[in-house]
Amino acid sequence: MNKQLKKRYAADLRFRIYGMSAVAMSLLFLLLLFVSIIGKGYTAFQQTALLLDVYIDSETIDPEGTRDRAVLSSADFGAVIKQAMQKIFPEVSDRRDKRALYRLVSSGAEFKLRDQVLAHPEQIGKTLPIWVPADGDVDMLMKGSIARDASETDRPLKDKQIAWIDHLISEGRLKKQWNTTFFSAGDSRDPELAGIGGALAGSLLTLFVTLLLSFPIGVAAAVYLERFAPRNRWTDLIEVNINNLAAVPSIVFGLLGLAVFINLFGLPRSAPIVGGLVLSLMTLPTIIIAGRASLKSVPPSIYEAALAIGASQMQAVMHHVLPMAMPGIMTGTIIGMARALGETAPLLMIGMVAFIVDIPGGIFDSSTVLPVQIFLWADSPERGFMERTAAAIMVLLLFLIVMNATAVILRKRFEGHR
Amino acid sequence: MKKEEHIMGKIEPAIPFPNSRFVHQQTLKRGRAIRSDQIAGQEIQETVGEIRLDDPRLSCRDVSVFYGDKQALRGINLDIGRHEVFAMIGPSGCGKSTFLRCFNRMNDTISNCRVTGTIMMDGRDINHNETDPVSLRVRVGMVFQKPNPFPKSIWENVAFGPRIHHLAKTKEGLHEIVVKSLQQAGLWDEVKDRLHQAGLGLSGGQQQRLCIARTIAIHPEVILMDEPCSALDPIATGKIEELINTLRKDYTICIVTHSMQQASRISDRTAYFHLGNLVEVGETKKIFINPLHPLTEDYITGRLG
Amino acid sequence: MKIIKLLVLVLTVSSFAIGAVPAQAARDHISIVGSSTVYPFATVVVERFGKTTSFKTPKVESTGSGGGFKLFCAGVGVGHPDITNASRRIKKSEYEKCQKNGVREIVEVKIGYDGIAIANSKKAAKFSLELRDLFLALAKNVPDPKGGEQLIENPYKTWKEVNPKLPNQKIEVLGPPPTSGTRDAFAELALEGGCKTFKWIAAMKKKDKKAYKRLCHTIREDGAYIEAGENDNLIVQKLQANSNALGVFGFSFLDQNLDKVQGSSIKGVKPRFESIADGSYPISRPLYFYVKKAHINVIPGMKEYLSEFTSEKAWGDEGYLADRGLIPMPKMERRKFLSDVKGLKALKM
Amino acid sequence: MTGTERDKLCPLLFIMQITLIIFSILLALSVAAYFFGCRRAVAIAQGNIRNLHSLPEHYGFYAAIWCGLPALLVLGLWTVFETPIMTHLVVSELPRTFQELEPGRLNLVINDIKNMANGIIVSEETDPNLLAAADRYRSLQSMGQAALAVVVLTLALGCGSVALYLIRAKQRARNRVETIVKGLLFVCSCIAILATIGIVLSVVFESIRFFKLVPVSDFLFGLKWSPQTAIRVDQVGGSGAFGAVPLFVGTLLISLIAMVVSVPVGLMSAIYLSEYASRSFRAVAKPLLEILAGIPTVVYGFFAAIMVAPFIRDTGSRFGFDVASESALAAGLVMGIMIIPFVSSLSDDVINAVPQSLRDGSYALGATQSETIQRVVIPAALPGIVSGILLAVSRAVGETMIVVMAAGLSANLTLNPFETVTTVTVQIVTLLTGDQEFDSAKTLAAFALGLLLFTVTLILNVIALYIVRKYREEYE
Repeated sequence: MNKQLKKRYAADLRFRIYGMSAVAMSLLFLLLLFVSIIGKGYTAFQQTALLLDVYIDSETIDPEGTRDRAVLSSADFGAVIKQAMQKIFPEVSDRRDKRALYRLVSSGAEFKLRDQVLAHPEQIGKTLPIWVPADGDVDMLMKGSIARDASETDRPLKDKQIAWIDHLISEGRLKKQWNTTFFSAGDSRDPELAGIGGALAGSLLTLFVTLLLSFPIGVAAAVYLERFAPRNRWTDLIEVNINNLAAVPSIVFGLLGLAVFINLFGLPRSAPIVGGLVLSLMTLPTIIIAGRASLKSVPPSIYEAALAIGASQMQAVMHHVLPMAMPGIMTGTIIGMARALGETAPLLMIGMVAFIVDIPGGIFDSSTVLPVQIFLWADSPERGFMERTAAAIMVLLLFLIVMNATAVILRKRFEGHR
Repeated sequence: MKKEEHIMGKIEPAIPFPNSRFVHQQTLKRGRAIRSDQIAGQEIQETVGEIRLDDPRLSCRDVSVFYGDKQALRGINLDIGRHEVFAMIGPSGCGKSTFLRCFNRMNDTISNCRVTGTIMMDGRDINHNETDPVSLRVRVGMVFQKPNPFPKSIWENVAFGPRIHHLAKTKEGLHEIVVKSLQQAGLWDEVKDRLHQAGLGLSGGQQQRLCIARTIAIHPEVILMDEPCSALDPIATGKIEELINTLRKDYTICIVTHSMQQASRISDRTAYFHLGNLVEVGETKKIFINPLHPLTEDYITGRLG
Repeated sequence: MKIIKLLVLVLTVSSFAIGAVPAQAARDHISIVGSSTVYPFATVVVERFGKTTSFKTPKVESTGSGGGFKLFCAGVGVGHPDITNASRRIKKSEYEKCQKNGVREIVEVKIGYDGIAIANSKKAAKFSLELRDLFLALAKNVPDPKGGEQLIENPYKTWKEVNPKLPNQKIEVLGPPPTSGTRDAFAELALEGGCKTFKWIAAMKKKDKKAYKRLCHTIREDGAYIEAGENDNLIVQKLQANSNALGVFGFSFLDQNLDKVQGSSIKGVKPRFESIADGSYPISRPLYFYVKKAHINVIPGMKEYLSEFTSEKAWGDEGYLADRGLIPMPKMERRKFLSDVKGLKALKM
Repeated sequence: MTGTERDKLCPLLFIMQITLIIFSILLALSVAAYFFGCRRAVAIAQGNIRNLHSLPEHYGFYAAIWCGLPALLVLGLWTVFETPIMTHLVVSELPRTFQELEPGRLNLVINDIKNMANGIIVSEETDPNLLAAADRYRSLQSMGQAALAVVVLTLALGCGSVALYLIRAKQRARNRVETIVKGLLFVCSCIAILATIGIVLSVVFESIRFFKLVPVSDFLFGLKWSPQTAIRVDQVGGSGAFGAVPLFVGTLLISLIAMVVSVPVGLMSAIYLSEYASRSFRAVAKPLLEILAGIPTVVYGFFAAIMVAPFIRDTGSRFGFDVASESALAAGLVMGIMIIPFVSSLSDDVINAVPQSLRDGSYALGATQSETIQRVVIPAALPGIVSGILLAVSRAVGETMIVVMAAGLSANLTLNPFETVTTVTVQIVTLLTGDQEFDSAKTLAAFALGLLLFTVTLILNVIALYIVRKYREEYE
């Protein structure tokens, strides 16, 4: 008997260990995911900048001295930058070498200089020390993503270029800075100029449309179904529909968006309005289901008490039941919004995968969203995009965690009140 | 999340009861295991009636139960004899169910519940850390207020206990136990044709008898019944009472009941609990005809409760 | 008071919403579709164009040359793209389709050359291929290896079976799908080139051109040739992970990823900037884009975009496109296309 | 932007603002109607609200609705039909040469006119006709706006004052307001049905067109998937085989791997968290697990493609397996991780729903905790768990981004997890993002696949919901 009992207890312990290791495993996966993404992405928050003493030659950029903005904005600032580079390395004379040298500066440098000059035209004719972005490969070398000891053919930077970089470092002209471009700029073909600003704006516009549509409609539908709907076939149909809609694969919603909103209604491709419409249809079931659960959990006594003092059904619901259910509904809405924020697949269907540089200003402008930008960058070959992808993921996750944490806190407080 | 507290309860084989050793030693140190009159500074009435028995099956000394900071039972002393039907009565919340659950350590499953004092079964402390709750529960079975058959077939319900305790070597042996238990529980004739149908398909009374059959299938020595008839109609109640009558020759039965009539019909001895105190114990007839304590009298005559 | 607050909220929210709606949906930016090979060049120009002018930055979708022409030729109007990039010249059938749909005047702009590289992971052995090897390894039907003039379904499983000089390695080639111009050019230059080396097949060309084309251009479908999507970047990444596979993609992608993959030499010529520019590398093709003339004065910025693309600082010998791996045309050719663009000379076929 | 350009832009901004102003005035009028309604109701009641049928605020709402709703309707209709009407008017005044243009060209001309009206002059030499048209367009627009303002505001004022005037003490204002609100609520709840209808219609029509080109039987039972019909006449494409079986098998293989990972881990996690873990551990671990569910699938895709797939490949080759770089294993594994919280939270719910009395009954029979869980709790919760798993399967089948990024495109008919397979969702994405035209079998196939996907997940959901409902009935 005793032996048997021991065996049973051993089995009990084993089972418990299985459970524990299952939880541990899930948490380990989570940790692994976070560690690997943060490990890959944290470097993107810094960016290598190059200090150039630029002589803003009025001969080159404004030969007629008109100081006209139109002339200035189309002037060849690239040449000015090249002159500045040449000044640091006067010994480089071969054409090929020169090109290799100029490659160390990002193509964005001339635009930065241009903007600076446009803002302060009085600087023309002076020498201006200015930090410009270095090329993506230089950035990668500075961050150690390009191995110096690899053979010359195996790395994008040649030995000569590395020697120049070392010279620049020794002069204190190369330095890693906080990467503001990453947050402010739109997409770019150059990793050092690419940012998530455009995608972020696109995401916010899309979410705005989603929220504007799905929250009021979702709450109204939940209230109707939970409190006013007669028990009949039509109501049953609506209920079954909502439950099914909640589990329909997101990509099918994308097909809906393509066929209905773009081809039938003629809304523009790649626009946040279409994305928002599609996502709000996706979020609606979540909000309705959460809303109904939350309305159901309001004690019936409150509703009855309101009716008993002469309130109409509508008044009882609107004045007493709905306010009490609001935290629960908000929780559901936030979770739905978080899902919408992370959604990619349906947006691929409606043309939100395109190269879009401008930051969208309205819901009809072409734009991408954060997850789609991640998808696009994940497929880009330049090494700089790898870390930027991971960094964009970090930003996205930060948003999601904040949203989910808000939902959890709201739920906790809600539960605490009852 | 009130359920959580139940689930969260642990059976810890290594340290079956964290407080029991401490309490045990304390009781020993004090040298008298019979009664402490003052616990937590509250005035305690003395229990009226005959507490002690010769050769008791269960013997409780100074048993107190706490739920968190709340004390549910205050220093109960009581003996329960062999082959007797022992009834516990009292108003709601007086602690009788809690007391009952002490005998098979079901209180272990409630996380903030704490039991002090000693309960000896056949001379061994059931709260001692060498006593294993699992093997204790084999000896002390329990039937609950609401019938709770498992969502399995009738046969599986009865076979559950014998199977986990390896009481039968073969399937035939197991079947024999099932049949015998069902017969003993007086259910056999009603269910013999549908042994493999769901236990939940039976009527309430049948379900409760199924639970009793399930309990006696593992041959306990004591059966605890926690208001077994409260969810049943009078006919089903009558059947259960009949069953208790036939079981008394093999088992010690402790029954908690709200019905004084039931207690008077089936029990040998009765205990009256009031607000966590054991007020009076005695032979059932005596208690019901001639209660000694005024509280008992009030309750029995219906002035209280 | 609650109601007032609510109304104020509704008011602000809806005014925000309405404010974001333009009064009418006129298109004010250029829409570009087309080849994934030209995509990296077009996006660079687009980005520059957006930064240096006051026009909105054009939108570029990478759809493959074939898909691009299909969208482009669907009609004129703001709903259709203005420009399509192509990694091959427009075909007669496509041109006719354009005509039929009212896209009558098309301006053809050749922007430079691109080699088609056949590359594999640096970790693997370097390949040195003949066009015939490529044909035998990748065509759907090949001449019977036992000799004779009949065709059989491609029996080759390893490169060694194709040519004893090649490594004993499973034939596994990642390449673009049929909508892509890279695939078209690859079939035309590499497979047909190899195909022609069989004299009797070359003779077939005169007799039955259709059968000849079907034979020489059809790629096997038994899993040896894996369609890896339109995205050439993806192929590079996949090659890096799978050292057994070869990949077919534009030279610019090879150029960008020399640390990861190596190009196989074809007919003994390595895929290099110089060898493609001088024409000694056999599989190289011109890149184009096509412009709808009808859109030029309608969609803002079209002319400026064209002049940006055709400026020396973009497509010149030292232009920024060359930095990205585009092989510039000779100066004379550039001048010719520049004048075509200036005069908006419509294509005639 | 030069000064003149800005001046030209002004009308546009002005027009936008007008709509906004009208809207704001409308709202303000409604608010005013509300207050007047309240006040008038109180006045009619001579200060004693008890004389009224409804509360004063109901009369207020009633007036506000009458004031706002019809006018809003007109405003809405106008915004929808404004552009087509304006365009038609402008076009009808254009010279004949323009009107005779084919639709596409005309469309371009209109775009030009609109751009000009917006102040964007594209060509150097503009057709005076077009300039005139642009002016006309602009003037029409401002006229339209002015007319709109007058109509809308008159309507609002008129309806509002009539409603106010008609306020009577015995008027059943509350009932009317509530009927309208209830109607609105009902309309909102029907949107779910509209969405479903939209989905079905949007895939069914295209699928029917597809099945005209490719027989249903070929699609459902064909063993070869190679959707490369030539997109031009003279292009030599592949054979264009549309047998979806390899896709089903690939989808099932990946889903199976995902379930093999997620069901045991998710279920055991749920059991541990609900039966064993302490309250504080549960409070920490559960939200952490839910984070796994909240991570966007594109992130999992990145994780799978960049980290897991190479890792599996390297490990495989170390043990002498030939693992494809896009093995089904990598995608399935990561998908499994994604689904863990899904399984665990659904199981957690059903395990918690098992009545405590069953556990007590089992403990009272001397069962250990694991025996109680394995033999009583899990069997009792099984229907719920099964339906949860079904929902998880439907999720795995419909999951897109992970497979798009980590699984391959080659439709191999294989059950070997180390090989590359492709799934239904991957094909939908590749078919539709490559070439967006709407008539080739290739793009239509995507819709047929979408229909299939919708049907399969629908069936899974219906079964799951049915099981849940039956199971609930059993306990209630």
